[in-house]
Amino acid sequence: MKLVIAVIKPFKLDEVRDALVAVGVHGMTASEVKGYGRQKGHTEIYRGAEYAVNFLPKIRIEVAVASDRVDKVIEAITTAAKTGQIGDGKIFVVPIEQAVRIRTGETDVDAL
Amino acid sequence: MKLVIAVIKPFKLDEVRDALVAVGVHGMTASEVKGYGRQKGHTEIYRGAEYAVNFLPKIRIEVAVASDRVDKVIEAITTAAKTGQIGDGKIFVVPIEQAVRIRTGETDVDAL
Amino acid sequence: MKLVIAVIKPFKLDEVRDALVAVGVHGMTASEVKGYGRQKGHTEIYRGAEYAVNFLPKIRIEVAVASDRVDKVIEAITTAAKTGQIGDGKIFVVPIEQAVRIRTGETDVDAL
Amino acid sequence: MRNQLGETMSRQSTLGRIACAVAVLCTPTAAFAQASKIDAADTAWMMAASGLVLLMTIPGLALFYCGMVRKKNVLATMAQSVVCTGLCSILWFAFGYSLSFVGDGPWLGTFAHAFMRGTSVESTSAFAPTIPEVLFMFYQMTFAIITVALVAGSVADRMRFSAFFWFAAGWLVFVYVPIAHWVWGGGFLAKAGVLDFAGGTVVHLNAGVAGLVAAYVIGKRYGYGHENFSPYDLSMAVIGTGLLWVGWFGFNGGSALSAGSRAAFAIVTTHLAASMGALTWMFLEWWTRGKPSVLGMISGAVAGLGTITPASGFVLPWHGLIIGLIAGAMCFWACTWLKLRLGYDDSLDVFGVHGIGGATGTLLTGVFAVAALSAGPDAPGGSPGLIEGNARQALIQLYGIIATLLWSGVVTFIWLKVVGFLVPLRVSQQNEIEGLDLTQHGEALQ
Amino acid sequence: MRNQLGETMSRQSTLGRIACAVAVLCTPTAAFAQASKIDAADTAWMMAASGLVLLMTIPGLALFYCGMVRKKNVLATMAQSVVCTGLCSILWFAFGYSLSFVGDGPWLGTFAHAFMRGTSVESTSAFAPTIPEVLFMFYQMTFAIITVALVAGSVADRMRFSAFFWFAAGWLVFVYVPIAHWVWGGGFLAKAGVLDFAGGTVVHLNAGVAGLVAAYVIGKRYGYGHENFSPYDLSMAVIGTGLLWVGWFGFNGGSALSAGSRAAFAIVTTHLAASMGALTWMFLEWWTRGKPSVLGMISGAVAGLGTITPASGFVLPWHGLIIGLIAGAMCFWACTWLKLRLGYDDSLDVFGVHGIGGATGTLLTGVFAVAALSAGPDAPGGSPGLIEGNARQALIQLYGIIATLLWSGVVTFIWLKVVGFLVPLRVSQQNEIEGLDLTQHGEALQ
Amino acid sequence: MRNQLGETMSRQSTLGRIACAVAVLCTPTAAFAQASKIDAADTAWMMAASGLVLLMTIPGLALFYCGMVRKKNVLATMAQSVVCTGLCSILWFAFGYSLSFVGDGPWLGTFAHAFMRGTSVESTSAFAPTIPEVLFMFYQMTFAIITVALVAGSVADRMRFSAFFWFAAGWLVFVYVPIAHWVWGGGFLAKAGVLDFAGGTVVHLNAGVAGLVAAYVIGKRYGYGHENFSPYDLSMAVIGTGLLWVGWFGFNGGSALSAGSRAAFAIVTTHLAASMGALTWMFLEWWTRGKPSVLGMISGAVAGLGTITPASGFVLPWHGLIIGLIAGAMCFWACTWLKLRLGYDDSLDVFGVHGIGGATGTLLTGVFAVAALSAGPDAPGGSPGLIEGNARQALIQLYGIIATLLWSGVVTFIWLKVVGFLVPLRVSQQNEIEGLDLTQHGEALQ
Ligand SMILES: Nc1ncnc2c1ncn2[C@@H]1O[C@H](COP(=O)(O)OP(=O)(O)O)[C@@H](O)[C@H]1O
Ligand SMILES: Nc1ncnc2c1ncn2[C@@H]1O[C@H](COP(=O)(O)OP(=O)(O)O)[C@@H](O)[C@H]1O
Ligand SMILES: Nc1ncnc2c1ncn2[C@@H]1O[C@H](COP(=O)(O)OP(=O)(O)O)[C@@H](O)[C@H]1O
Repeated sequence: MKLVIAVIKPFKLDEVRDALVAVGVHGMTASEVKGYGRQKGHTEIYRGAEYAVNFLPKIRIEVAVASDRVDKVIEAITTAAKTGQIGDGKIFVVPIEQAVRIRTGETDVDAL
Repeated sequence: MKLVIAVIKPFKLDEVRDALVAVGVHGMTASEVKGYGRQKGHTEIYRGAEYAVNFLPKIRIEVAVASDRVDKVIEAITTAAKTGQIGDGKIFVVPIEQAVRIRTGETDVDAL
Repeated sequence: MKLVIAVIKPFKLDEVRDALVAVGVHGMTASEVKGYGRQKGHTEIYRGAEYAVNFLPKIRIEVAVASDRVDKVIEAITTAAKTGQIGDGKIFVVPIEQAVRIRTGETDVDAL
Repeated sequence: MRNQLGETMSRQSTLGRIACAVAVLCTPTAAFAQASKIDAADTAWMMAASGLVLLMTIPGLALFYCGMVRKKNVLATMAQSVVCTGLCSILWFAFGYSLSFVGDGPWLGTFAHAFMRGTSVESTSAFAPTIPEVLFMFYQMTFAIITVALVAGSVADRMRFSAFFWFAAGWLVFVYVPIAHWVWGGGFLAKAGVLDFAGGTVVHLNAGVAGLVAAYVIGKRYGYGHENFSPYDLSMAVIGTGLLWVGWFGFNGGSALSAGSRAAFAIVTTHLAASMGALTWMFLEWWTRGKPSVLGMISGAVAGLGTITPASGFVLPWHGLIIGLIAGAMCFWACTWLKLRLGYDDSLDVFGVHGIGGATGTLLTGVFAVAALSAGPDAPGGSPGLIEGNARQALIQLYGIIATLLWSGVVTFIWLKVVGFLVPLRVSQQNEIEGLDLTQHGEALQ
Repeated sequence: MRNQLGETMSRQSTLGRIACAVAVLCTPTAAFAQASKIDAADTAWMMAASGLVLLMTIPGLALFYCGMVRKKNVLATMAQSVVCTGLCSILWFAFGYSLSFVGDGPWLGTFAHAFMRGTSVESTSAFAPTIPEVLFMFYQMTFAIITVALVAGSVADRMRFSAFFWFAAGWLVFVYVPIAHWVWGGGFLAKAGVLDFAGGTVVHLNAGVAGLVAAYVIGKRYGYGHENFSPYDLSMAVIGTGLLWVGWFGFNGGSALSAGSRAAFAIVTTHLAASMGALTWMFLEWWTRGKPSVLGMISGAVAGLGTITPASGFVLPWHGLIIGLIAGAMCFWACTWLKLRLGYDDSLDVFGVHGIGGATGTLLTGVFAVAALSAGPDAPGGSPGLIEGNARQALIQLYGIIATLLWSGVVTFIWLKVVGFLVPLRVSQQNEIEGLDLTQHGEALQ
Repeated sequence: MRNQLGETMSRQSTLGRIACAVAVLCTPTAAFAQASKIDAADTAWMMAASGLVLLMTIPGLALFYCGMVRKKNVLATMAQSVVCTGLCSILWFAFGYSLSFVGDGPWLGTFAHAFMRGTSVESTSAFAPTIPEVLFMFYQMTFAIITVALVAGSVADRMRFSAFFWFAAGWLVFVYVPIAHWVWGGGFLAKAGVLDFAGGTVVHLNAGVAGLVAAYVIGKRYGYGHENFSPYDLSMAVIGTGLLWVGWFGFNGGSALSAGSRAAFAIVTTHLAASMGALTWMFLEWWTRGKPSVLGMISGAVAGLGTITPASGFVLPWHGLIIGLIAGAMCFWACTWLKLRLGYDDSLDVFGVHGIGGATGTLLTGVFAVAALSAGPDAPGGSPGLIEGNARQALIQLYGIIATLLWSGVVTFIWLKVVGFLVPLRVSQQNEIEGLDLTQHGEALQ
């Protein structure tokens, strides 16, 4: 099993979720994060003070999937989250050694 | 060492923490996340508009533990976080290759 | 490639970012988390009720880097985030098997 | 002529009666042309005062309360204040006012002015001879609204909205209206000489006792005692306090029902009590808990405001300082010690602040009352208190407190049982955990 | 003497004219010493009322509106109310007031009192003979401000700030000013006998229609229909509603322009309509959607307030209940059914609440008007409505509605096109996604 | 008789004295029965005005300020406004009022009316002959409160609460009270002819200078200059501005101390200055920074309000536009350029907005003053300004500015040193990083 971690633009969340559901992934965990990268931020001005904001709002999605479905998932996310502009985000794949569904105690792929 | 990632129902956080402390885990990192899965969400109505909300509030806990204590930790979390109803959440275990305590520079298990 | 996960004190974020940029890391993802550990929390009093708050605000940083640069990155974070007081935080290193830049589809190190 | 009308109408439907209101109202064709004993200055002040008192409930109390609950219940808490405003206004206009302030039976008034029938643009009430009766009715309406809204604080976080709706309607009619008549409408407590300038018994003690009973009947919140219930956003509570504080000038100052020295004195006395209450609570907390909290300061201010209410028009400004001091101490003790001992879960301390404060203030009115302030053409002697040698007044006040306490406690209990029989008073534990905003109203703060 | 002045000045620059204002003002050296027909009580009430109406816009409407948008647009929404206040105040003082209320041409007033020139501390307006004219000008100013600010709600979340600025300026001058003159300034609708006590046509219908047109011209928000647009923080909308509600007492009660029974009646009637509107919307939503939302309650309250506005000084308190009921039902229907059918994206339902409410209320004024309330020395007969047998009044009201609807609709459309020609009305899609706070104002909520 | 009393009491304890207040108060048994020169309309207006001014501090200023700090300091910032209200009210009632407004020494008043002793329900002050003296005392109290609360803005985010408490108490007594007496209480500046209608010197310049000194003494916030200090929630600051704006009508309009044309003129002039100030700052920011921020608009509005304050009752409405323009420009320059040059860290720009604004306005009062507005039975000539040919007035104003600046600056500095000797003025760096809410008050926003 793998944990697919994707950082995307916030307004793309719904599309990505739909894309994942479309490829048979029925669970995911999302969180609001701030991203720093090539995409340049903006400056905010408050009276005399100017602040450069380089951390931009992003959404981080975590999806646990069976190893053989990783590519399908990556592709789904990529197509759904892509705008072609800087800041679209990244996908990282990390190995999962164990998975458990708390409610039933089921493990591994059954847990998803 | 392993990183145990658990997604649980928000109101279970305190119980889970106590359970972890009980099995000798004295550190953890928690964050507010939104979860999508079998558990069905709700609809919110604002005048003419109805929105189906499928991402439900969850808490994500990260616990780094020595490999040999993973099972104890998983069990502790499972028992504490379980309500038996859909949406109790998941536990994923990911390998940690290195760990460092910033304050002291201690590494690996000593860092926890 | 590795995913370096660091939990630091919130007011250290800017310094850590600068340190990372200094060692040539040009991207990272940060999120607000609550940390439980040795660092003791505080009590809040609301009329008759007293609540002990043990989860303290921290910032969690995720940095994906090429394997050979992990040590440089760890060192950069450690020096920047260190105050010497309890609660400075931790660094965990997790393996990344795949990385993709959504915008271009570039993979692995090119994706960073 | 009003009597005639009464007879001719007794055989008609309510709507018919309403129609008559028009009739009556129209008889003086060019109403505004006629000379009128209505005073423009008093009317100007009472319109402003009425606005101020409504401001106390929406948004004042709504903010004060919702700032102290958890995020998931913020909107539901506000909903209680909003629905009280809508519901109580209609019931008060329909018959609440008439039953409270029209007719001088010892227990209850009459339906004579239901829907303001039988009144014209010229009409005034004997209780406020220099302003239009409709304005007096409205001013009193704002008191009825906030009293019911106050009670809501004790059952916040767990009461079912539908149950609260029914509770509010009946409580206004069966608890508030009678007590308002007893004390202010010429009922037996008024005749007994109970002094309550702006609502120590009718409003605060009444709401506090009802809150206590409701807290017991509905039970503790899930997780009470071990879970962390810290307020979502106290800054809202502070804003609410500011609006309550300023609004209270309309509440106590307006109770003079005219724009003169007595209103001014009441406002100043009220303000000083609030100030002293805030500092007292702050210092007590600082001293006993090590830190002066903002919640403590505003709780003390509200304690001072509630406590001075019955006294505001009978005592001198500097008495406000003393009463504010006592208020801060008593309510601090009630919320931080008594509450824990008795072990009830009055979510927002309606009893600890308003119940204790209302009773204390009503009693102290009998102690500090200065005859000169209440002296007037119709009562040349005025109402002296214990310090001026009239010990009896203190006992009379006690009498008023006990009567209010009993009626409010017993009838609130009965009515809650009745409502609970029709619809569960409390939401399911599942819903309580999810939060009332989502489960009761289908909306939430983002 | 004012005429003389008029002549002597006609050949001078505006600034010169302003200077003259001083001259005129100074002629009576010891102004305040002289006897004056200005009534202190009426002045006291109208100053308070003016404050209350401004409170409706800042912070009332700013809160009501910003509580319903998404987090990224909260400040931008508030900015619209703030800039309207600054901008419209200056334009109104400069010439808006004079064009609306000075000179009795059928279509428009004159520049006679531009910058209040030709007025002294003694001056009063024929429309408000017992208060200083400058105060009447100011009171009317607060109406102009809120009307323009109301329109902003329909284009929230997407209109470019610079475009809104120009839109607001022109809309005030070309749409609001003429209609205000027609209905209140002695224009053709006034002469035709249209009854509009506090702004059913001038304020609410006018803003509602303009909002509808603007929504069509500017188009739907990006993501409308499929994306989740849930409000960021409805508690702000509730606070705003409380301030609007109380402020409305100044809006409708102040429209009596004096501190007497009529003001008091207007306030009570207004309050009852709001209460009934809130409960009506709440029950309809409860019944049709299963849950009574707080947003529903406050929407109903505002619907009731907007709808009773034109009637408040002409009908009886209990009529307020009926009108509030109709208001709640009509606006609920407009916002939850009509809107979806017509498929326009009026972000904050300016049309559904104020447009529909204003029209409904204006019509009902012609139905329920009670002559006795409007009877006075100068109009002994008063203004009866359909129920009192004067069916014609209903038609006259309809006439007023149609005239307002046409002018507001057409001129708003034209002016939007003109502005759109100078600067894009809408922000780029990129900016719309990022949010207006950051892209238009360079700041954001943390 | 008051003198007699004075003598007989000079040998008694304060409490004894207080007791006497009652005595004195009670002599006229049926107080309200007697004829009184107190005017109901003026009283109605001044009660409303007092409420409006208190509303400016709680919640107005509390919101305006807390909306500009970081999340961790929101409650602590509000706490400063709340504690100022409680503390200053008591001190003002105890002796502050008497020292400021009773007795006409050049430097300070007397203790004659400490705790309002020696006054009755009939009493009026020579400064406000048509309202109860207790109301005049209260109205002035609300000015004292907000002035002290204003100063807090400059040391927000770092001053220790206990230190602030002591600072506030002493500052009120040693700085505010004397200056209030000099300018308003018949002191040497009043005798010199300084014109300050509602507080250009006493309130704004005074608070601004004290804020500047405090900012220097306490030092910059940790991280100032490189860390991101963006405001947590500017929407709160906008709400606060709305309440300040409306409340200012009570502040400036109420300073006429009666309900007539002068109050109305002051309100309109004030409103126009605020409007123009808001637009001016907005355009300057738009032009120099590329975006018009909401913070800029509200800063400009407050700048306009503070600057017009001393002039509001002496100049014409259209002067308000000019003064508002100058105010917006001056304060924008002070906050965005001067501040950076001088390099002090005045957290919320108390000096940049109120200090600069107060001085500018006081000076401009001497320029634009129109004699006709201040002319009255006792001063038939009125007070002309430079434009009306009285250049001397401008110099007198300058004199008032310098006197205020010196006393406020020097005494504030000394008093801060004294307080700093008793308790550290500043929290530990550790606590500053954690936030004042938690470390000073033991509570926090969730
Ligand atoms: N090395 C990295 N480690 C972790 N997250 C990263 C890294 N680089 C970029 N990110 C995340 O991806 C987001 C987008 O990256 P950015 O360089 O701005 O644009 P792009 O994805 O087009 O290359 C960033 O905001 C950040 O959240
Ligand atoms: N494949 C997945 N990857 C990551 N997180 C998941 C996955 N499936 C479920 N989750 C998380 O677990 C939570 C609970 O899952 P759900 O299917 O709703 O109930 P249950 O845990 O009883 O199966 C979800 O809200 C989501 O946060
Ligand atoms: N075992 C762990 N797993 C995950 N996170 C941890 C663990 N232990 C500590 N942390 C994180 O590190 C933070 C600092 O740890 P703490 O023990 O308080 O101080 P120190 O870092 O000096 O040892 C904690 O607040 C928590 O967020």
